[in-house]
Amino acid sequence: MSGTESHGGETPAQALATAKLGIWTFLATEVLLFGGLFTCYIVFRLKYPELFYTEHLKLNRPLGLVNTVVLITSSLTMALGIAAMKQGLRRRATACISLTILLACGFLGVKYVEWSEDFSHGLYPGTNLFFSLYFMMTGLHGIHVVAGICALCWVLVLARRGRFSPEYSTPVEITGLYWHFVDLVWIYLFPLLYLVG
Amino acid sequence: MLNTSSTKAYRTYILVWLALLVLTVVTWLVSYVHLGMLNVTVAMLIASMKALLVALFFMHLRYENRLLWAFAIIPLGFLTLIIGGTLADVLLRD
Amino acid sequence: MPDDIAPSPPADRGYLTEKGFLSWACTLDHKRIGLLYLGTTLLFFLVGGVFALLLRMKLMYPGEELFSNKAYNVFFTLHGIMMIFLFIIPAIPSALGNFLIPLMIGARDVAFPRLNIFSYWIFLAGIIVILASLASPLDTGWTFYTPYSATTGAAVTVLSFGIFLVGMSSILTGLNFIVTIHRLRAPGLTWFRLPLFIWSMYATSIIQVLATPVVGITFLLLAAERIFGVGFFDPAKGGDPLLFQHFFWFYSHPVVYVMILPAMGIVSEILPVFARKPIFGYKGIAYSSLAIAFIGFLVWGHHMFVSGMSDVAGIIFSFLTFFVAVPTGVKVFNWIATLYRGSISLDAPMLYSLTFIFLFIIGGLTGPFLGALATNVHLHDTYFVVAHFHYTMMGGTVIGLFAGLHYWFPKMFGRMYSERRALTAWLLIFFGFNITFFSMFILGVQGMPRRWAEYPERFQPLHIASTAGSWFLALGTVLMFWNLFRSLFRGGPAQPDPWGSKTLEWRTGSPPPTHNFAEIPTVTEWPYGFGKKEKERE
Amino acid sequence: MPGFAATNNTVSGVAAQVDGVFLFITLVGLFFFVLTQGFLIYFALRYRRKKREEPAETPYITGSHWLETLWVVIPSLVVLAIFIYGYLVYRTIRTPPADAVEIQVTARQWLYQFTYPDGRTAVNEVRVEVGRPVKFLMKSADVIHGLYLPDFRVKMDILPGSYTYLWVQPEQVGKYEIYCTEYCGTGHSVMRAVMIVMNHEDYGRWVKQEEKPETLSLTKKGEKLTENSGCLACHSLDGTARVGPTLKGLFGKKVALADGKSVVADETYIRESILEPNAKLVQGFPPVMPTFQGVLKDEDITAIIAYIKTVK
Ligand code: HEA
Ligand code: HEA
Ligand code: HEC
Ligand code: CUA
Ligand SMILES: [Cu+2]
Repeated sequence: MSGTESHGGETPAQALATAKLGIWTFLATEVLLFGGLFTCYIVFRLKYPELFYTEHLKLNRPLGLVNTVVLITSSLTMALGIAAMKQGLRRRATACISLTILLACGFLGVKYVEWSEDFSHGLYPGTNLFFSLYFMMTGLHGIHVVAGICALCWVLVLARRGRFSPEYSTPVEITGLYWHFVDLVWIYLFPLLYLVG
Repeated sequence: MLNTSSTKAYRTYILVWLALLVLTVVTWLVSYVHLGMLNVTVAMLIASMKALLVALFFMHLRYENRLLWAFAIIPLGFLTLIIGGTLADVLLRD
Repeated sequence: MPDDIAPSPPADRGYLTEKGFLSWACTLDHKRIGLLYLGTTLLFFLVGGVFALLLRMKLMYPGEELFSNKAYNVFFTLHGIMMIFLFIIPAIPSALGNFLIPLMIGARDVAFPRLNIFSYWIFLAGIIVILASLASPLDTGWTFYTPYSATTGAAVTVLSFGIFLVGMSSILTGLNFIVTIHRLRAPGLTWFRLPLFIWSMYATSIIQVLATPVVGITFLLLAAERIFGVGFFDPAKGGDPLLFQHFFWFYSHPVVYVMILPAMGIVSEILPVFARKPIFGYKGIAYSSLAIAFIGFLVWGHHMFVSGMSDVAGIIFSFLTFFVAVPTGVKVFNWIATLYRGSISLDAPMLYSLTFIFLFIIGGLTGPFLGALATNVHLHDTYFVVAHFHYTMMGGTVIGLFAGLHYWFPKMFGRMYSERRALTAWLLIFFGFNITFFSMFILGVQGMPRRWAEYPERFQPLHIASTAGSWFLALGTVLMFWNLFRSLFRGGPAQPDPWGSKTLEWRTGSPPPTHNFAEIPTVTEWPYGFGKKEKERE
Repeated sequence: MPGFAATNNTVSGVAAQVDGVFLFITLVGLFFFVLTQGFLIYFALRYRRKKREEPAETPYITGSHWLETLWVVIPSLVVLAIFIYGYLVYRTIRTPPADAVEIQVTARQWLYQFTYPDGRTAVNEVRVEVGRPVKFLMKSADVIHGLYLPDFRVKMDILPGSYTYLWVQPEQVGKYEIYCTEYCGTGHSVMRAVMIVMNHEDYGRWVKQEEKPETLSLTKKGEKLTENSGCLACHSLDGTARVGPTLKGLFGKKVALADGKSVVADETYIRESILEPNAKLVQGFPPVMPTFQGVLKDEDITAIIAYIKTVK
């Protein structure tokens, strides 16, 4: 994640390629980290289809939808931010990144509402396998969102200090790739948990 | 990589975003139609289309070299390995 | 002592010049980070070794002598955890890998130096958390099978977070190496001019990056099981205890190749140098590393043949298991062919390398006994397995590590060690090792189960033999470390290239300067160009 | 096992077959062992150079395609053969004959309870008839255990929540050990049982005797039950503390409990200790004793108590 330091007398373009290789390798590890949970999901869903069906109806679908839209939009603002940074439009870029952070916080806010609702209905991790999976999956994803927010804030600070230019915006791009990945995971979690159970 | 004609880049991003929104709504609507096992298939197909859009455009995979493609695809292969191996046991246990 | 060389320190201390705590704790220099890992992991080898000696002491008696069964269970758990997670997984990759990869590929450092020291800190943090779990000692075995690990009173939850951290460190190190090898090779250093150690480290890193996250999530789920009762592994809640085993072995089988591949890399470096011959079948050895890494991902179920897994899965896993033997065989045969018509000097690094091949073949050839379904049913969870994995891990990896330590010691510290003492230590280790662990094969075939604190009296004679062997082994190990340790301060100066090697790390000072090379070398040929072509010889 | 084992393989057909596979792999292994180690040691000595001697001139050999192909192809075929042989025997191991007697096994920390088809139960001891195939249908009441019959070369894990099975067809009268081979906690290594293989007449006599009311004296019966129910895995009769406190001199003694109180060990207390072990915990011992509710009948416990009274 923070592997943005490069060296060895490379050109900025080479350094960017190195950093990109680093982040994609990191994302590969993330795929397998979530992979464990997806495997659990598939195993138990095949074993207990009815349980998954009845339990998934207890989730708040509209909020899930809202959150999906929020996260997709944050991916858009991130992509726009990077494009702006590459053009040297610093104001626009920082605005986009701030917006991304805002949307990410919004996502967490909605999650907070959802989880409190679940708790108040007596639904906890451990209530049954579906809800265990639900909490573990959204929880792990949530941790990634928090990590993403931290990385974005760091990038924002650097951007404000004028550290980036059209030639050098490696940290922004790296954080962007991570952020899109977080979005990608949600793209699967949303239908799996909310829609088809 | 994205070059100087970046108004075009902005346009691409926004189009992708719109497509993602549309797909989200579609998958949402389809989930109310009862198709049995097909529901999962459709939902996963749509999710994978969305994922592809994000990876190709937002994550620039479209503009990257073969090495990066390999780095993106190989982990998915290993993901199928762990799922497949586990299912070979779980589904066939007597 | 005639062998002792007068204590005259090397003139140029290279990267070791700077002194002080911070110059180590916050260093970005891959060589220093490598040494930090080396010190830490060797410490845990010794601590784990002391636990091993305690295990062996207790096993001299069939009853509940010396200490309680509960204590025995704690000791073998700690022995396993320390040896696996704190010693052998990080030992060669993180320690020697860090030190050598940039030097061998002609780079000034790894791709992400900050990430590198950061992953060492995470490793330390993980160690501290793991040690904290000793407050309520673990008695689960290093495999942590549920439901026992989910219900025991020991501090499994704390430990889970510790393992998670150690795993993260391993992931980040692997990531760093992959990117380094892809991006920072010196000009002219094409893939097929790479030293074979680099190939093996590349394959190792792939495993670390793709398998370790799974053990991360497994231990998180185990912790969640204990904290929230999520029930994935708990049959009372509809979960499946075998799911834990699948996840655990999806990591822990490939990880045995994280242990052995780097050791194989070391041996592939040493053999040509000391036989003065080009390595035989370079491409075969290079590709077989990748093949082992890949096939290694397909066979995890061979640890679960009698676990209640489906028969079909058992058959598939057994079938695939055998095909690891093929690329491994390619390596073994190629090494032996390298010796043919060589001019072999049996210095310590070479002696340990040959010992590696000797012992690893025994360990490896006992793999098919375990991989074949019928015999596995009999041998599973007996001392046959214990013997198998000590032959591969201690006889293989650790001996390979010793070979590497003797080979690169002059490069690391700019000093030589006493050759004579190294050979005495080798003698003790070799015989001690075989007495200790060969007895275990026989015990296993006779049905002695592992993880048993007490046992039927008929097994006692072989256990006594094994225990006696372990003392020679310990003596040899201590002597070997003592030899290297005292040479840190009293060894004579080493030349930049004392063995006449051709890889890039020998083309700079011993010890190397902070940025490795005064000028980045340009590579024009592979590093194993020993010997003369037929037509040149005329 | 071939050569150096303390056990023989005529106890069952499966054991002989497993040993066949073992022998086959041993021969293959030995071949490759001698081949590789032989060349390794031969080359190392033959081409050795003396210390500090200048290296002799060596040929520049970098590989040989046909040799390398050879040692890819031959091992591949060999391992395929090992796999197939191992698989064929495994199929026998996993396929119980249809007429096998089904004996239920419940494993718990740290004992096995066997239930015969007619409902009789026994702890840590199972009796079978020679020549009759037996299928153990196993489940665990707590963590994972194993059931291993080394003489018969078979083992299987015992899982909580689902059944696993194992079958044997003993061909020789005798006493055979059963070991727990999946680590299950403190008492793992004392979790052992015996399988007693009897000939037809003895078996019939034993079944009859079990059905008839006990002719032994109460304390004798108690002694037998204490031995057979697994008590001695955790309790000694000679005063040493093992997993649990000793039974020597227990009766009438004042026992210090974990909650600071104390109690006199009378009939009520001992009965309670057996049926609800965690109701009153003895100081200094972990709460690991399993309940014998449903395992031991009321009169069994009476007999055990009578026996404990005599252990002084
Ligand atoms: C460095 C570590 C290491 C290595 C390299 C290996 C290598 C192999 N291992 Fe081992 N293994 C362990 C460490 C290792 N193992 C550990 C730690 C455990 C126990 C874990 C626990 O339960 O605590 C274990 C357990 C284990 C089991 C499970 C046993 C059980 O619990 O029931 C099995 C079963 O298949 C197995 C098989 C193999 C095989 C087939 C290989 C192969 O890779 C070996 C290949 C090598 C050769 C075969 C020799 C050289 C080849 C030739 C000379 C060519 C000719 C050969 C033939 C034609 C056969 N191992
Ligand atoms: C890298 C891995 C590794 C290594 C090197 C070793 C090394 C040794 N191991 Fe172990 N072992 C395991 C990994 C390893 N082990 C694992 C994973 C298990 C399974 C655990 C489980 O079941 O969960 C196991 C289990 C295991 C058992 C089985 C326990 C059981 O099932 O009941 C035994 C029994 O003899 C044993 C013995 C030994 C011995 C004698 C050594 C010797 O080779 C050790 C040699 C080293 C020394 C003797 C150190 C010398 C140091 C000193 C004497 C101190 C000096 C001190 C200072 C200078 C400060 N090990
Ligand atoms: C798994 C081990 C285990 C087994 C098997 C076991 N016990 Fe115990 N037992 C214990 C432990 C530990 C204690 C002490 C803690 C407690 O009171 O529960 C104990 C306590 C007792 C006590 C109270 C002793 C005292 O000093 O006050 C009696 C009586 C007893 N057991 C009888 C039996 C009998 C009879 C059997 C067999 C039918 C048996 N136990 C089997 C572990 C075991
Ligand atoms: Cu029961 Cu081990
Ligand atoms: Cu394995």
